[in-house]
Amino acid sequence: MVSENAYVETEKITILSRIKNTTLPGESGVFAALMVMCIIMSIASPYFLKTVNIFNIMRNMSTIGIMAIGMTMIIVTGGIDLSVGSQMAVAGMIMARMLQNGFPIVPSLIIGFGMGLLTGFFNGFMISRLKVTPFIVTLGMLSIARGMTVFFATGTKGVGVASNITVKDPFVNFVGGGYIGPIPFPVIIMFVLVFIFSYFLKNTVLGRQIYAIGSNEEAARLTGVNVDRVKVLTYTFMGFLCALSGIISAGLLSTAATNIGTGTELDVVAAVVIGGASLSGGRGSIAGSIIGAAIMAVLRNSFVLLKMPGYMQTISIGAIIILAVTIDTLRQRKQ
Amino acid sequence: MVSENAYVETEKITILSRIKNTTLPGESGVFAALMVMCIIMSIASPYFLKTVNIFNIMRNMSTIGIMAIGMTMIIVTGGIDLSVGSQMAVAGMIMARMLQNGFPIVPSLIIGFGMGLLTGFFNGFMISRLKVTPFIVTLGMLSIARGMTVFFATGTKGVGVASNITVKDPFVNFVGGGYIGPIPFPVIIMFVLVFIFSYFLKNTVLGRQIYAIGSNEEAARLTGVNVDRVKVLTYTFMGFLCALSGIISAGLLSTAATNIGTGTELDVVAAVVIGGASLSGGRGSIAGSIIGAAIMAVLRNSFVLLKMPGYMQTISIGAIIILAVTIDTLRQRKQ
Amino acid sequence: ANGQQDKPVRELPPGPAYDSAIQPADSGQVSPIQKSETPIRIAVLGLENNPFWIPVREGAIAAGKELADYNATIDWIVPVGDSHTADVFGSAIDAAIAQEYDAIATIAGDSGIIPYVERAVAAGIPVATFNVETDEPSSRLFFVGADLYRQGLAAGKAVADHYKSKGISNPKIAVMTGFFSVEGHELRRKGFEESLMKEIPGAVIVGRVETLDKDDNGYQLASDFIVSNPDLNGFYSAAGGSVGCAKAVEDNKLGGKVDVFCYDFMDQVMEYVKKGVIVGTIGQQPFAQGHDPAVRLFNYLVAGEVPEAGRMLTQSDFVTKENMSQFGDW
Amino acid sequence: MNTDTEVLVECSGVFKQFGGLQALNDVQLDIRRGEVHALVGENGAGKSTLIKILGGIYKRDKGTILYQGKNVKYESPLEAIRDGIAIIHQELSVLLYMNVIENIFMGRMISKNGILQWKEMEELSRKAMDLVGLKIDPYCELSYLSISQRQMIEIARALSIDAKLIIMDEPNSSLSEGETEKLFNVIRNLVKRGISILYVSHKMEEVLEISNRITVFKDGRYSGTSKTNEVTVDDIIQMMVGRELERHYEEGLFSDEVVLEIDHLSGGVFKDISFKLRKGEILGLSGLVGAGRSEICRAIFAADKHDEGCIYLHGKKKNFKNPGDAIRAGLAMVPEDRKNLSLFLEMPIQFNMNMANYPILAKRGIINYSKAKGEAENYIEKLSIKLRKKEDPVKSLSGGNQQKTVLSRWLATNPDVLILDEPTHGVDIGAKAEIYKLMRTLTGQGISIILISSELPEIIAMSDRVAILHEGNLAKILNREEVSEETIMSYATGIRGAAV
Ligand SMILES: Nc1ncnc2c1ncn2[C@@H]1O[C@H](COP(=O)(O)OP(=O)(O)OP(=O)(O)O)[C@@H](O)[C@H]1O
Ligand SMILES: Nc1ncnc2c1ncn2[C@@H]1O[C@H](COP(=O)(O)OP(=O)(O)OP(=O)(O)O)[C@@H](O)[C@H]1O
Ligand SMILES: [Mg+2]
Ligand SMILES: [Mg+2]
Repeated sequence: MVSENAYVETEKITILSRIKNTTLPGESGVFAALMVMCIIMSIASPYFLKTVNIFNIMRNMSTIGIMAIGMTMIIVTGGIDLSVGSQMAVAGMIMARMLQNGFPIVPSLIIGFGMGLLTGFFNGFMISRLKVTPFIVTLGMLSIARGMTVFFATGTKGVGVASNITVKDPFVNFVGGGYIGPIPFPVIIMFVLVFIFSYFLKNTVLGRQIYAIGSNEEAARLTGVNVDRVKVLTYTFMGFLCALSGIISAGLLSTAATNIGTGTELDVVAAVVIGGASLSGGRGSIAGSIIGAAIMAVLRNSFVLLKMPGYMQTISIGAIIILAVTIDTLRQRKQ
Repeated sequence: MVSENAYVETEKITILSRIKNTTLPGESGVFAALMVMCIIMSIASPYFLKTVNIFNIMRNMSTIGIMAIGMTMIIVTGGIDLSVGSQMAVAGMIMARMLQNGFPIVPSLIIGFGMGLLTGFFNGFMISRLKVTPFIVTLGMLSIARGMTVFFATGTKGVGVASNITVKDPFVNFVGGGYIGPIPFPVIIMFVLVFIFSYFLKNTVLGRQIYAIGSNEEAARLTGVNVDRVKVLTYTFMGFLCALSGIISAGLLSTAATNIGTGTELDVVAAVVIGGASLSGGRGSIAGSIIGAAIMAVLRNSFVLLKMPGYMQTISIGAIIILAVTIDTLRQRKQ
Repeated sequence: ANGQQDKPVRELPPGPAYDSAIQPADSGQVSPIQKSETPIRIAVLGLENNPFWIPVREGAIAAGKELADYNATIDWIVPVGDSHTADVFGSAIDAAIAQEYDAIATIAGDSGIIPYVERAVAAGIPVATFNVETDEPSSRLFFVGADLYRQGLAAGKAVADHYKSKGISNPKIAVMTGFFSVEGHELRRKGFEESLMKEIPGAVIVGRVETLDKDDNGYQLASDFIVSNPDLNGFYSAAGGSVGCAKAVEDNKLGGKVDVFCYDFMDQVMEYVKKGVIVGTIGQQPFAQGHDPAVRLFNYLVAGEVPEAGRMLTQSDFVTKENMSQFGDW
Repeated sequence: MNTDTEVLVECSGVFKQFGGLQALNDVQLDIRRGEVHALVGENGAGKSTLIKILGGIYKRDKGTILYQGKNVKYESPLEAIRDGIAIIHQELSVLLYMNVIENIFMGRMISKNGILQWKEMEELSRKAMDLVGLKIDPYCELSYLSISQRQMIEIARALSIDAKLIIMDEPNSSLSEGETEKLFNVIRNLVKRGISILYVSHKMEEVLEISNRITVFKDGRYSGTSKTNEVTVDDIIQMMVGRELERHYEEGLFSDEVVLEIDHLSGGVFKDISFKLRKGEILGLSGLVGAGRSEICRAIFAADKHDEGCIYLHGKKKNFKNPGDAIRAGLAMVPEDRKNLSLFLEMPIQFNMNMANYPILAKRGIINYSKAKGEAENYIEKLSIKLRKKEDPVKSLSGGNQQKTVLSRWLATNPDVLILDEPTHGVDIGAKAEIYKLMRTLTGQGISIILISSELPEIIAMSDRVAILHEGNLAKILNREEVSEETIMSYATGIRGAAV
């Protein structure tokens, strides 16, 4: 028998660890990192805490944040999507081209989202049915969708040359660049999606199945999870979010640019991993990923506010990403 | 008690698996893909099979091929290195800066390689000792080393802006741009390294430990493999190969450019994965990775030879990467 | 609702006609008119990712020194990210608005920056663009820089003249661009191809490839073109990678036979101009691009002086071995 | 040599804490030279923890460990191996994509001038495998071997180390009787050469057969050491659980109603298998290693595809496309490889328990967590699963408790047919009794069970009928009255009834 005393002690410890657990297990570390950065910045620059600046930061992270929602799910299943930037570009571009060619807004939007769903579905299909490794499928799609973006942008101004397409549709411009009160509309979209899908991941069967697949794919299958179907769904959903981001970006900038989203895949994956997800699957949360995206957005903003020389920005963005995750890793190991 | 009969049957199964193992398990499929591409190309263009063209292709793939050697080892351990392009750049740049500042070739080379070893060691240290996930560490290093490249390139022309540095050292120029007979020197370097390290991976203690770590890190630790040390070594060696590639590139172009190697990480990882390595570790071979690099080099070559329109180039590079790996995956599943 | 300012909005005269263009005589030498009573802060948002920007930054810093005596400070700010895309520069403009700069000069690499420019102007902050801006109009006050499409036209004309003078009526040219997905690169390429075909209808373009702005790719692709087109006459390089291209021509001992045409005055480029491998490179007065926007913005703020035209174009000098000494000591 | 008194290892006052859980609380253990020392205790008693401390895998919080008279504190497994301590771990820890030689020699591969000596290692591997009676191509990748073969390789590895102390943590959990007997012969030979063995097992008969002395742990504490020849099974159980266990198996009461019918099923290694499972019946599946028992069950559950034959459930022909279909139709399967096929190691215990049942616990896709929690708590109590809190990752549980977690996952789905592949694998004697009792309760409720087990006593005690497989063929189905160890073995080895 364990002595009474020991019981009491155990109880104390578990309550402590329970508190830790309920308040964002993986996320609290990076959240602290974000807070530290914000505090430092608000001391270093009088402009940092201005409402405009805060909302600017949020708007600047909104497309990355929206895509990070889907990327979190994909990474939790143990996959990866390197094609998000290109998917975003091609969806925005095809919508813009439709509008430019005189189609009304609704069919243009349908085709734009349809393109995202299609590229996402293609990724999911190749990965789940043909069992091609996600890295390769989506790396290929990174190229394919970019090529398609250029294709759709070609010929609008002279033969054989791609050019950005101006987007002047009031609805699209509002979605990307509008405000509700002082809050930029894309920020509202992002937060709504974050809440819905955080709830979804925690409280629905499908959400739990996503974690099961990432934790042990074979065990999930033997537990009755239709692994292929769930994977197709997550990649297709990712495509949808990319299309949304592409449309937001086209609305905000009033332009569908051929090079929008280049390199974004690393930003989105970084946000998710900084937020505590494991690339081998089974671990990650949308809240964490949004914090990760926020860290990078604050960093970018502060470089401009602090007028840092170019190479120092590049060095410090790398150093701070490593630092944030290192502190978090050490903290988790201690527990 | 197990009957004699059962023994015989087991022996049969295992001999089958042995045959699969020794005849290039992952490589034969992608090798076939490469051959098919070469055959198509030699029919489509009379220039493809010309000796100059073949050696051009090989020279073009040499830096990617050299880095793929180290990347294969890293991926086999279950890791990844996203910083190879930046490591390559910073090593080449610091060497060029030393030469420009009047240092003799030997110390300049030492500093160049030293820089590669240092960045690689930093990656390995953070990953193995502090257990930070390789994706984040090397993503951070991608930024840090690029920033350092710009830093070392800064100030040679007065005010604080980076400029490419001209490299006019005969030794470096020979390493990057020289020939032995009709064969470009970097191609010779690549093949020598490929042979040495293929042998190394198959026939040395350290080589097998690399596979053991990727196969089951915990089991490897329990059998007495010094996992941390092996990991530090592979990442440090990767840094060395990056430095070599950086020096080759500076020699070939007679210039250390600040943007050299940008985006190269995806090319190198793609070569290794096309070559049959698994990103979850334990599987991969240098021969396969070189074939993967060759596939991409032939593809790029064919764009010029076949006069493909711009967006088709981008689309087809993606499509062919997916196709090559899909065929290989289906072939392996059939077996 | 956004961009509220604590300071009162300044009364400013209207700008010049948007599309009017001139090549000003005082390009690179424009000077401040009068001292400001209140301190003035001007943000110049530039890049430092390749050597092209060296003289641009020199220009901005020179402007800062000149204006220091006139109660103004110039901040040269490099936004995060290696590219002149809208998301990078847009957020930098937003940050500059938040920091209450009196005026902003920015690169306007693609039309996505326009809404940010509008926001700044709405907040009473005049904006000048430099280096690049796209066709799409905005409320910016003026632009200093080259017109990329015209630069392309100029290149086509120069290349055509070159081959005409050599007596080649059907030159075979390989076209290298930086990215198919960068509009500025495409504009140059478009201008080049249009004017080349107009000037020499027999010209043949043997292929169009992208270098991703990297010299190693330039080298590789040039080598491939040389192999597969034994009768190649020249390369047109619209963006980065020109040095690699020239090196490949040199290594194949084709200098003088295969001619390279490209842009800007980087050291390595000028070396190949000297050697005759690069037959000509087209400049765009980078110093003026860094210097003039800040000074002209200052003059506008203190004296209400409005630039003569919406597009203050820098000169697209065609620099060859023969005339290079006029443009600097290389 | 006075092997009786010379002490090789002496642990005293060892403490170890994981988070809030005191896994070891002032335990002691001494092992003499040339003895087989058994270490027993319930699941989670701390046996594996002490072993890992001995092997340099965990660091102790407090306490001394004298090894050959020196106080040792290993920092890594390698140091322990170099000191002559070889461990066969409870959880299989093989290098799946590497060959037999590498699995045996990893960590101490033989090389000359840095070049591996494959020939030499091949020979030594063959010798090591000979010791355990394995005959496998040394260049065969381990992923091609069955679990039991993999376990034999692990034993061979430990034997090939020139060890003074070999620690076996449930070394025969995936082995058949014949192989276990072979292992015991190996152990006897080792002991003769003065090597000490620390043997952990939940099988009391074995412990009594092979050991010289027995140490018992209970709840992380030391509860005593005795000479084997001075104690009975009941004494040990008394020390382990602190109460007498009722150990009688009830006769099943099953109806004639056929629930599941397998008709001429072929695929993988098994050929032309037909049998019927009746309502409330326990059908034992017996056979030697690799006879194809697991494969048949995987085929029924649609985890693998089969080539020919049909499956009827409640008289209706079923064509399950995937395990999900099978589950919805009322099947459940506890697979044999807990770590790879069952557990979501990093996920909470409750998640592991609820996973199969989420579709039922949910309304329009949204999970009713209070119901899920209630269900989990119910089974934690029913199967007396020892845990700290159910939000902990399941990997923090001891092996036996992990097995109970998996069991409760499937019981929660209320299946008609429950397939149990080695269900008491690594489960302690008390829990085993509970599982047996539970199985009987389930059959009482009309659930039918297919039980695969390599433990003959278990098969004999629990099965209403026993189907015996020989090399993929169904050799015989015995009724309860006909069942005995001898008859089963004679069919399983093909001595009898080979003509099919
Ligand atoms: N890495 C760990 N983290 C947290 N708790 C652990 C860890 N390893 C073991 N434990 C806990 O320590 C206790 C002792 O576990 P141990 O594995 O030593 O038991 P055991 O006696 O080997 O049981 P079994 O017979 O089931 O294998 C258990 O309650 C277990 O949950
Ligand atoms: N992945 C595999 N590749 C090749 N052969 C395999 C594989 N898995 C199992 N086998 C072989 O198939 C045969 C049947 O295995 P199965 O697991 O069904 O046997 P079993 O009767 O359950 O025995 P046990 O589980 O005790 O090993 C074995 O001979 C095994 O070696
Ligand atoms: Mg144990
Ligand atoms: Mg089995």
